[in-house]
Amino acid sequence: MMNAVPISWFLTLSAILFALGVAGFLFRRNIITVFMSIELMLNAVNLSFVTFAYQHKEVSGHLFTFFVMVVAAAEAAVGLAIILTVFKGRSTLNIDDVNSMKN
Amino acid sequence: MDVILFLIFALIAVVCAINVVVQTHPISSALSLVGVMGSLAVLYLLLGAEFIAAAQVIVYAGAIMVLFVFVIMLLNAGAETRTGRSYLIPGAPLLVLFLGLLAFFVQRIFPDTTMVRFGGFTGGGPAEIGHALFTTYLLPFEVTSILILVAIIGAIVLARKEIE
Amino acid sequence: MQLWLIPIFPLAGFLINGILGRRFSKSLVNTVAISSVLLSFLWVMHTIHAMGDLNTPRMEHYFTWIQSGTVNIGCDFLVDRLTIVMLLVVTGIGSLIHIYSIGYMAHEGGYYRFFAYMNLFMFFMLVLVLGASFLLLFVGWEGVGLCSYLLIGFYFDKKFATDAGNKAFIVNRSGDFGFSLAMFYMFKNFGSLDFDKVFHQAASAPEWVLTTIGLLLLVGACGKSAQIPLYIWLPDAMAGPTPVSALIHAATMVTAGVYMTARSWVIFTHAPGAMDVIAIVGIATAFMAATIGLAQNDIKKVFAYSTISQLGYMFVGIGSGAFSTGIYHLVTHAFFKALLFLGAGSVIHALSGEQDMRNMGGLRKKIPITFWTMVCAWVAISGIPPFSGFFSKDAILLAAYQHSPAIYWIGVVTACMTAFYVSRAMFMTFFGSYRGTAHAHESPAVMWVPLAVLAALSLAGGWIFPIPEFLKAMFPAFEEASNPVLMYISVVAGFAGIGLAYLMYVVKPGMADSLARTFKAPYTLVYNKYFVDEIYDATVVRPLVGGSRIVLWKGVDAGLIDGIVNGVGARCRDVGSVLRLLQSGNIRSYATWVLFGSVALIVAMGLLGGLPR
Amino acid sequence: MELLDSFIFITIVKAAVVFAVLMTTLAYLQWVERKVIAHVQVRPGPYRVGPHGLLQPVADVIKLLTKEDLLPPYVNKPLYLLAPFLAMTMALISISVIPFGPMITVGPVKTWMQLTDLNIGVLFILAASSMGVYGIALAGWSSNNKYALIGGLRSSAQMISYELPMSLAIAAPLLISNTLSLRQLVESQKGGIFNWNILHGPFPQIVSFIVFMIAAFAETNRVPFDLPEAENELVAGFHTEYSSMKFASFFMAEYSNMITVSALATLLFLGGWMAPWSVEWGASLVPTVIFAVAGATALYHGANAARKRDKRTLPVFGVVFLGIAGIFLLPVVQFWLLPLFWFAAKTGGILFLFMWVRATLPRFRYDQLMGFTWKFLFPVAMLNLLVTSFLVAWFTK
Repeated sequence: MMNAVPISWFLTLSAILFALGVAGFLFRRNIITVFMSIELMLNAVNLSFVTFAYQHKEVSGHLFTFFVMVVAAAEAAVGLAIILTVFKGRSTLNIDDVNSMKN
Repeated sequence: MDVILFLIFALIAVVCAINVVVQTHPISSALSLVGVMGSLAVLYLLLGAEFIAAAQVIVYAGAIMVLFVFVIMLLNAGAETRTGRSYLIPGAPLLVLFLGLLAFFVQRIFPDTTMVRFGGFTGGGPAEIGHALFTTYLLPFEVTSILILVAIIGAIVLARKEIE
Repeated sequence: MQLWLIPIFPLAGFLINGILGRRFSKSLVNTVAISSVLLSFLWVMHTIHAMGDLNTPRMEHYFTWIQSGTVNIGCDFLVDRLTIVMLLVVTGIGSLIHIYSIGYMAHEGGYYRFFAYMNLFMFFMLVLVLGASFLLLFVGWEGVGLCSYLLIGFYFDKKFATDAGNKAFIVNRSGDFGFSLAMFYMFKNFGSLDFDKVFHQAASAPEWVLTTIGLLLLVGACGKSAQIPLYIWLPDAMAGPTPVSALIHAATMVTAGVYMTARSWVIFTHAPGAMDVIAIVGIATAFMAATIGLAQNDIKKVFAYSTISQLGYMFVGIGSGAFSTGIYHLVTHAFFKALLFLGAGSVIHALSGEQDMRNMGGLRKKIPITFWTMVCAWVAISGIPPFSGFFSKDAILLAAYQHSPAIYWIGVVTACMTAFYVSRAMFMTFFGSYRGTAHAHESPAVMWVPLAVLAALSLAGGWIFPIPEFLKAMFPAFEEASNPVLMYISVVAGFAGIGLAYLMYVVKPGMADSLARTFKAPYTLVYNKYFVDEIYDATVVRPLVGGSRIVLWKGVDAGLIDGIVNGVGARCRDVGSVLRLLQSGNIRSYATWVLFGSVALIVAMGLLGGLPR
Repeated sequence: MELLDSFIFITIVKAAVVFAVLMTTLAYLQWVERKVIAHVQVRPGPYRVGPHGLLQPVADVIKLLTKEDLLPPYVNKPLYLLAPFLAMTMALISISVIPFGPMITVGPVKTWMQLTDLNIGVLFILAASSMGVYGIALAGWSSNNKYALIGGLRSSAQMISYELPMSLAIAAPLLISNTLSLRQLVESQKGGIFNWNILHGPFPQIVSFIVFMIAAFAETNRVPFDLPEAENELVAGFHTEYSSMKFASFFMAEYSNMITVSALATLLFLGGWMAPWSVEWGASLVPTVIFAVAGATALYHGANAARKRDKRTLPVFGVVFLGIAGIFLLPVVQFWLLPLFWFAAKTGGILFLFMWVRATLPRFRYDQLMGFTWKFLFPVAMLNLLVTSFLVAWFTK
């Protein structure tokens, strides 16, 4: 039967994407890339929400995805503003150089 | 047919996601991320989430990632430099362990009884989402709007020019 | 019937003036304020009209305010005959005083602030009167206290005004403490604070419970209505603008205690002991305040002590079991005392702020309208028939006689003193020759028209508003034996007071001073208000402040609490200095720890059976 | 499998037809624009290549194809190559959900005059247009040129900002029609001009239409919002470094976007392919009359032409127009030609508006541009949406 996808495939894909997001968070040094890795993790979680929505035939999972998107938008706005401020103050985007509260 | 579609777009998503991590230049990472989001949108369609798929493209790829690209251009961020210690030693084994555990439990908890077929779930249209949003989830929705307002104000306060 | 509209108009006025008033012109501010009060007066009228025969009380439920377990407190308004009397007094006199304030406040700063506070006061007073439970009454009760505080301290750049505001607020807290305890106790015994439920159960409750509740309620009433021992704030409250004194500290707010005790008549009729205490407190206050009033020189202080004394009368009426007479006196007193204060305000206004009667005199010719209107109040308060004060005071004294002749006789002496000190104030102000320096001028029409209306009410209010008849159905029947002898005695006492004052201040102006020299000790005692403020200062305030400083501050706060806090802080710092090593400030190291934590969590959940193996 | 085959086949045929028509339109739109602007400025415009410059587009295409394709040094090569492709793709992709007419029967098959109908067609167009930002932004950034970068930045900021009022303006007619499918949207506006969303409903969407048009001008980077390519400040903006077919791609993307928003405006506000009045009142005769009048005018001017060349060309045009007028009378083709005519007429009218505005208005200053959308357009669109939603809720209670 090649005409249907097992639900665990979707969840495994979600897990892989999440792990890749974690990897990006751990191994990259550019603040913006690190931030994008967080977005990748959020996307991975969204995928599992939508998958569960399919499994339970229930629209709530889509709503959670929707809220995650909204939160991600808010987070992006504030986060990028913080990055701009950090860059203004320290002229660097390297996350290892930003390890103290004061300059 | 569905399996082929899933495999194609899952592959694109994974490749793009790897690219996000591997690329040293943030703008390449950003575009790869847009690729992940696009292929996820297709997968959402496969899962019957029409509205979420459109929102994924409009909000995530079309607005949030544009903001990222915008900031990267504005700061003219270049390729990253190698500084500090590498976290490959503790990170990579942990990560593999993490992924392995997740995959193991996913296979355990979700035996392949539920099969995803295109058109198997049609409750993800704008009407259904809107109905749920303004009845069951009205309070979270309102709270979210407050959150957005707070974020806007926060972003403006953070990013505005210093006033002497 | 939309009872909620009654208080909502002043609230709207308060919000409009409070938020936008700073940008409004003066005429716009007072248009908003006065129209809001007038609208609520008109709505009261409409309500009365719509209720038809007033025998069935009307309850309106708006929303559930507090719900917790079995506790269910709603926002309910209640209108019955007693409420109607209070509503008419509050909105009617309130409207007149608002109009008067246009003229009086014309040259003062903070014009919009004044009217906003006044409107807020009207709102809370109406809530107090309309509330159908003790808790809602208490909301209004505290609200009017707040407004009173704000308005006493209206001239906040003057130290004495803010001190007076604080004093009023703090003294009232003592009374409110009693009221709160009464409510707690009520709730414990009856499980509710709604009037109908409480009174329904009160009829069958043991007497000692009711006595306790009654006495605690009395403490609250003493605070709000300035009775012994909590009366000391009211004279100082005269620091506020005079319309405030007239509205809040004579006509309406201070009578809230009387209203509350009358409202709780079910409790008191079943607690005769508490009734006796009310009567004794009332008559003692009436007598003591009257004696103090004899020797005051500040025109507003005289009327302040007079107010305390008259409130004492009302409590005598209530304590004697004749609740309607207390309300009757409340109404007539509202007429003539508001008039006296507004008249005094007019005098003060005419003399550009002079309040000391020794610097007045002979103003009869200069400000004739004020004079003649105040004459109306004078005859009314002195109990001269057939003016309003006579009816209500006579009713109270009659009731008191039936309760205890001793109270009656003290009441008569007090009535005589009342007539004396008001006459003294009138003679010192309007007769003789002018002793001041300021140029006197008659007040504008916007001030004297309310005076004239109040004058008419003072003269005729006694028989056009037969309150005891009106309230007969509300309260338990009270046998009012008419006793012409007693009536004559009290009338004679009134005339005697006036005559004595005429003798001392018009015929022989030096006589008062010589008498004061002759009876130096009692005069000094009375002149200094029995040194009550000083006694309180020595017995209550100083020990409290000293105790707080030594025990609570140095001992408990600095020693115990700070010790614990600092100790905890120091230990935390010790632990922190170790844990600090983890906090490298490197995000990626944190992320690794988080990852480690999540792996550990998944493993733990797998091992502990949270997940299928 | 027969059905599937025929479905795929029909789709491919339709896509091919649409693509061919679209490409031709894109090419000739440029000619029309030059002509319109020329006539506004009282000059003849393209005149040399072919009669009335009709072959000018062909010449342009040949020129662009044969030009040297420069790759400037120090550009980010993959992105530099990706950008025009992205812009073009995103511009063309939204055409696929636009319906041009009702269901038609060609021989044995019945099909819609539309490539595909999505339940979320409107959202799809919004998504495609929001992805179009990348093309311009990346072009600006990857060119390694400060003018291009500023153009790209301006463009992305402008497009994100104007997307908000645009979405709000779109939402209002959607509320009235109560669907996101473009086809159902048009069908809900059946029955004459007073059922079109611009005039229909509890709250006629005139304000919404105006807001949409203004935002559309900004979304397509057209005058007066063509800051990203303001030639007197930024040389040529984001496509300064592009030449040959890559340059042409941006050009085509811009015109394709224009067609998309014009078509969208037609669908949302102007009743799509619906005639403004009913057939009994002669709606089916309108195109015949128009083309007949045009043919007669051409014949008349051909007979009295001032120039020799016009004596030959104008009568030919006249005959062609009269022929078209005749075709519109044939009942065999009328049923699908008439809707197409109305759709094309409305879209063309809006496209003419684009050109007219370009010939008339000066350019905004950048801060004015941003201030205008955030401080004026957005609140107006919001207010309009609120009023509309209240009225819709009120009347459908």
